[in-house]
Amino acid sequence: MSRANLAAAFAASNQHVSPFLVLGDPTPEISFQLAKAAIELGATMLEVGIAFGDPSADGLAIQRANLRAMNAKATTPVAFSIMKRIHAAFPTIPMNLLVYGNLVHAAGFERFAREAVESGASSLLVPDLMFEEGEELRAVCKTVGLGHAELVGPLSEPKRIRKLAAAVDAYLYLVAFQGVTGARTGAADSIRELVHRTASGVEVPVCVGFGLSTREQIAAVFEAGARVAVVGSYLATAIEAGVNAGPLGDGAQVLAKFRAAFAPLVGAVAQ
Amino acid sequence: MSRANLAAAFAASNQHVSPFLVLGDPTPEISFQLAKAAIELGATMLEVGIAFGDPSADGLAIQRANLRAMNAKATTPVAFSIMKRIHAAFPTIPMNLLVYGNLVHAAGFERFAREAVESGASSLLVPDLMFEEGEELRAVCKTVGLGHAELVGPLSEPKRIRKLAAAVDAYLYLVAFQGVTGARTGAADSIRELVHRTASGVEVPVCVGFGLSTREQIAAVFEAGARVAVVGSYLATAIEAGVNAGPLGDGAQVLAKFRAAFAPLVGAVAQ
Amino acid sequence: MSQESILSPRKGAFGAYGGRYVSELLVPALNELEEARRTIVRSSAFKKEFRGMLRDWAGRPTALTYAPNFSKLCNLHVYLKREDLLHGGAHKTNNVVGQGILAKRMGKTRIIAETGAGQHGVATAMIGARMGFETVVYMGARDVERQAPNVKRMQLCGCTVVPVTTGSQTLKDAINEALRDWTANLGNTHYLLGTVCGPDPFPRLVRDFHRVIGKEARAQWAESVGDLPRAVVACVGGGSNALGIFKAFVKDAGVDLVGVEPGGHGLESGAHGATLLRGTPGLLHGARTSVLQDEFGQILEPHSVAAGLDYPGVGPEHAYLRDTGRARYTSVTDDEAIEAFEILARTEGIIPAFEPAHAFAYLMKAVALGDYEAGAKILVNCSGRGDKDLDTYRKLYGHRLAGAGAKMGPLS
Amino acid sequence: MSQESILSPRKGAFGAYGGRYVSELLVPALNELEEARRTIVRSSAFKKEFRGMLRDWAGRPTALTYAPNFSKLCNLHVYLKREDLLHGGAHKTNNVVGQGILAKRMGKTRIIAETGAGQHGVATAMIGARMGFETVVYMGARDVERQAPNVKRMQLCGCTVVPVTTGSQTLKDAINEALRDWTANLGNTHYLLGTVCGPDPFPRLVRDFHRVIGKEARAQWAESVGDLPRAVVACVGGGSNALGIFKAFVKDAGVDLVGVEPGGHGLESGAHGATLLRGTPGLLHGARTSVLQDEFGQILEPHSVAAGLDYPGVGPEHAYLRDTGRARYTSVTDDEAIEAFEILARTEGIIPAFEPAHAFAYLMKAVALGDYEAGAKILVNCSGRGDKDLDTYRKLYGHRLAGAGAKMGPLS
Ligand SMILES: Cc1ncc(COP(=O)(O)O)c(C=O)c1O
Ligand SMILES: Cc1ncc(COP(=O)(O)O)c(C=O)c1O
Repeated sequence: MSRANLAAAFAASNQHVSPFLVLGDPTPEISFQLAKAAIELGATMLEVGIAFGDPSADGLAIQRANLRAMNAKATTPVAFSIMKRIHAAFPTIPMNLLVYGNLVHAAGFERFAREAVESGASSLLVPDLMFEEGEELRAVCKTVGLGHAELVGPLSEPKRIRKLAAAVDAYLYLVAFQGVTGARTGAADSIRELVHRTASGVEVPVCVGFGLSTREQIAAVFEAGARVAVVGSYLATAIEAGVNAGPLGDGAQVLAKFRAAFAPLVGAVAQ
Repeated sequence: MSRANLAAAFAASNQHVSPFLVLGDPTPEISFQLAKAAIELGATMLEVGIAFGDPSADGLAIQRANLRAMNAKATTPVAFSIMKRIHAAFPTIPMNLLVYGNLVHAAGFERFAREAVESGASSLLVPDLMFEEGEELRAVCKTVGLGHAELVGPLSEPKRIRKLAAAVDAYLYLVAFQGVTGARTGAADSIRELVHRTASGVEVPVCVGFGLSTREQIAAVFEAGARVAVVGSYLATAIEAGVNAGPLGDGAQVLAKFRAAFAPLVGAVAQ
Repeated sequence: MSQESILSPRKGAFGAYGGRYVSELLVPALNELEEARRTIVRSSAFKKEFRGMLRDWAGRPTALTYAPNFSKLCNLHVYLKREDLLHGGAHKTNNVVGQGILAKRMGKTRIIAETGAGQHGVATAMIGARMGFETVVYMGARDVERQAPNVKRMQLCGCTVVPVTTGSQTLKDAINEALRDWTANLGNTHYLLGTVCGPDPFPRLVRDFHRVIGKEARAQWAESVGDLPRAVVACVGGGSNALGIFKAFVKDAGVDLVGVEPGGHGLESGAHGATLLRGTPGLLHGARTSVLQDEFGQILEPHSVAAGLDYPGVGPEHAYLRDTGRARYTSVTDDEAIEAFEILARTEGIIPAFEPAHAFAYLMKAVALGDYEAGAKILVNCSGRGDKDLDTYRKLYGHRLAGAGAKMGPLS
Repeated sequence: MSQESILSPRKGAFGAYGGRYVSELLVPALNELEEARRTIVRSSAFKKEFRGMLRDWAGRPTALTYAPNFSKLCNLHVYLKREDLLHGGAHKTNNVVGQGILAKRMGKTRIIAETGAGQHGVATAMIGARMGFETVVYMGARDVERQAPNVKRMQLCGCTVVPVTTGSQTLKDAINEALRDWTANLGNTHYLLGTVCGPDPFPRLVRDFHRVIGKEARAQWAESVGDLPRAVVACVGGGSNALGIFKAFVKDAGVDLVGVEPGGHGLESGAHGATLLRGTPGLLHGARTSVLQDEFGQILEPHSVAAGLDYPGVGPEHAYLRDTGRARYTSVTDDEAIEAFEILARTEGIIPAFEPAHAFAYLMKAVALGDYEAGAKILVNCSGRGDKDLDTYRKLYGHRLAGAGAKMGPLS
């Protein structure tokens, strides 16, 4: 089961730089190539999302990535097929799936979770399913052997963080800024503070995302105790630049922009 | 005093076709020429108006005549000067003056009435000064020796007609249609009926106007007992046609259209 | 010239003003109307129907609203009588309900009206629809342009809107046309005049239908404020909303009655509608009143940014109240009115019509003018809402909408 | 797929609907709001301020109007609850008064809102001005176009209107943006949600602020009509005006509660907003409710000529009332709604908003459908006035204004 990949990865290293990719952005084929490129550049984990038309917990860069994928007809089944291809090519790389609640709800929790596992997902995070309403989904994940993650934020109280940490078996996803996803510069100090406060109180691995875009930020979150640094909006913006640079073709432009953006960030991992 | 002209005219003939002319339409000079032309064609009486911007008792043809005169700067003093010129040229022709109340009111009743007399007016009719509010003006007319006329309409009751007739010393002006001035065709029978009913009940001469445009209508009102037939809108429309026919110049076009319209109507007078 | 005659009306006089200066042809109609006023309007059946329809259809009573933020700016305590909340969007509805019921009871099947801002036209069209009249509204062609939303509202109510293209193409010309129509059709037609102008009995008829404004305000004031207001303030076009709220306080000597006229581009510019401040006695639309006119008695073209105040005459009772000193009249310019319009919206969340914005503009400078002690309690008639004026505002002053449409998006 | 999970919310549930399906990041804000709802909203000080402001600023009570001519056309007796007379022009004002006072008492200095028709945006901008909040309204760029007058009204009240250019550029996208803003700014900001949707506690909070509609109507009905209405009818967009009037009659088994959804170009066309008739359970904007979505759970683009009904979700309590059978939902098409809009204007002199025009359109065919015996007495919520829709009407249906502007001048 792919869930084991996650445990293995955490056992292998304390520091993972994980790109966040919307499956099918800008096309299913190029989307696969982007995942491949990321791994070849040194990503030891992937966070992947299924495109949703109303991603209200994301910022505009990710919303546009979702839209590009939807325009490329990357429905849920198509997204799963991309995951299968990635998993076949890189069977040990953990894929953490991020999906809005209504896609899971429409498929049916159990069916969705099984398909996720079959597609190679290690874990599932539903950003708009807060803890109190997530019992059914957590039970299903357990049943089908899918890892389960929860979100916490800068305003989550310590008690609540501990409660959520106790419920997850994949990792705790810490949103680095109160706000929606979106690349930001600076503020490394306050992130460090926040990550430290969060990670030091819990046993489970802490993954940090939302707004990371520099090597310094990533180094800081690792230093403060995070074990995964997710880079999303920054890469979505790079992909967008590639898309806007000319005809899509085989995606060479997109891949080039993506590689240029991602490569320096992987270097943040202490060797 | 010019008022005597009116008595003399009524003594001389029972049937007068009187054009209604807005003084200064389309220019003071041409306006004088129009009066002259009318008299030369056989008019034995003139009804003249001083241009007013809000002639709400008149129809649109007369309103436009008022506007033309105002555009030609035919203010009250200019209007009086035109009257003086007509009076000098035709000292025996009665000029009956029709003026909206506010022009008389602004000048001051007495001053206005004196100037009217000095300009050769035989009588004064203020269409928007109903009988009950006309006491001051009637007194002033008497004082300065200006004839005084009142308006009655198709809906005026016999008792009221008699009352108003008793108060006038010039004539009773019968509006042939309930409505504002404006040339109409046909309906000779109903006019005849109305004129007969009105004229037979009073001693004073009855003048009929508002909407007369054909020789038959005029013959009918005479037959029914009217002593003056006023033709207004029909002639205003003829003047307008002349104005629209080309550059105004010395008014030849205007005069031609006017003559063509007026000449046949004068012929309605029984010889 | 300009040494106007000393004329004093016999019928329906307010001192030397009012009366019936109309053609003999309208006399039967005015007599019929006066008779109806004396019998029908005074009947308890009429009163009951009138009160019921004001409540159930038009939405009376309207609120009395304290304006805390605007008050602070004015250094006064300002209370708004909210005629802007009345069905149709202005006080005009009171009058059309009254005259509509009256016309029905007189057996008329057709109503006609003039309109300037379109508010009276809308009110007439609405009552025409509700009561099943054939309805025709005359409107100056220029007003048709600048009050387009109201034209659409009238048409939706099944009313024929006739653009009047003569004269200055504004309210006075629309009245001329309506008078012509009435003269020609008085058998089946009631002329539903929209303000306290015109020949007797209109000024009294219309005033009495608007008395409810002041009556309600007085009772509401007693209930929620206490003693009497220091002043009652209203804009004056024809003068109906002002008289409607003044009348309930005329006998209270301590209460100032203040009418605010449209100063347009300034009284000295000549481009204004300040009939009471700058007019002279004259005969207009059937009444002797204060009129903007030249030395010969030609009616002048007024100017106001508020179409409903853009009229060269005024209700004769106001001329009388001015001469007797019981009411005081002042003016504000277009610019002052527009600024007050903006400020009331921004501070109280109430967008007034341009017309009552004149009253608000006066209040903004009243203390500085020394008219009232700071903190005085003022009742002001908010005679209508500003929706009808939004197009005009955007065209003339749109650039002043600070930050309008400015993208202030989320962080991303 | 489409075998949706059986998910039952724990918090703020209406049967299997409602709940809080939001990101953890919003939890602190929702907890704070729920706490405020339980303490502040229930306090007598709050209630007093709320009642006072509804009366003095917003103009409550609104009238109950019998519509004799429209009734005849429907073969029913139809009574209108006149929320169109409320300050701002729609029922939306009740809710913003409540939430405005609440936000103030919670110490917030900034309010944000989404808007579709612009009515909620206007209401929010007005309360923002009155209460001194910094105010930002998110509005789909397409709605900014089709509801231009309301954009101007918001800006005049000092509010920043942010056009949302993502997605279908209508209401749902505006809500997404507002949620993003709130997430980022929840310390000083209150999200003033405009209908009975969204995560708990919004559906209950908004509903309770609109209860006054039904409470008043019930009392007015008892006073002027007598027994209970045969049915209470309202249009359903998010569902706030419907719940506001339904709630007072929910326990009266003999009273039908009927919600009218926007049928757009017809239910079969797919271009509609009939969420309760054609939706399936889903998670949208924080609640489990009936949603227009495809087999994968992607939200579909709805369609309605009425911007305020153009929403792919609906308040969860309506889904519950539907499932339990206590309320019944039906739909009318754009064309039927527009015809009713015209007919109400022409027969009663009341120009409704396009939204409640849907309720009127249903009544025009209700007897033929066999829903009521002829002559039954019906209460309908006239939730807003049509001024905001005049531009759209002229563009789409202007040619239908028979005789509009036709010159019918005086004789000459
Ligand atoms: C809102 C409003 N206030 C005032 C006026 C001016 O009329 P009056 O002076 O008769 O109240 C109008 C006229 O249209 C109006 O629409
Ligand atoms: C007048 C009017 N009615 C109804 C609605 C629909 O909303 P709800 O269903 O929440 O009442 C709106 C929304 O903007 C509206 O403006």
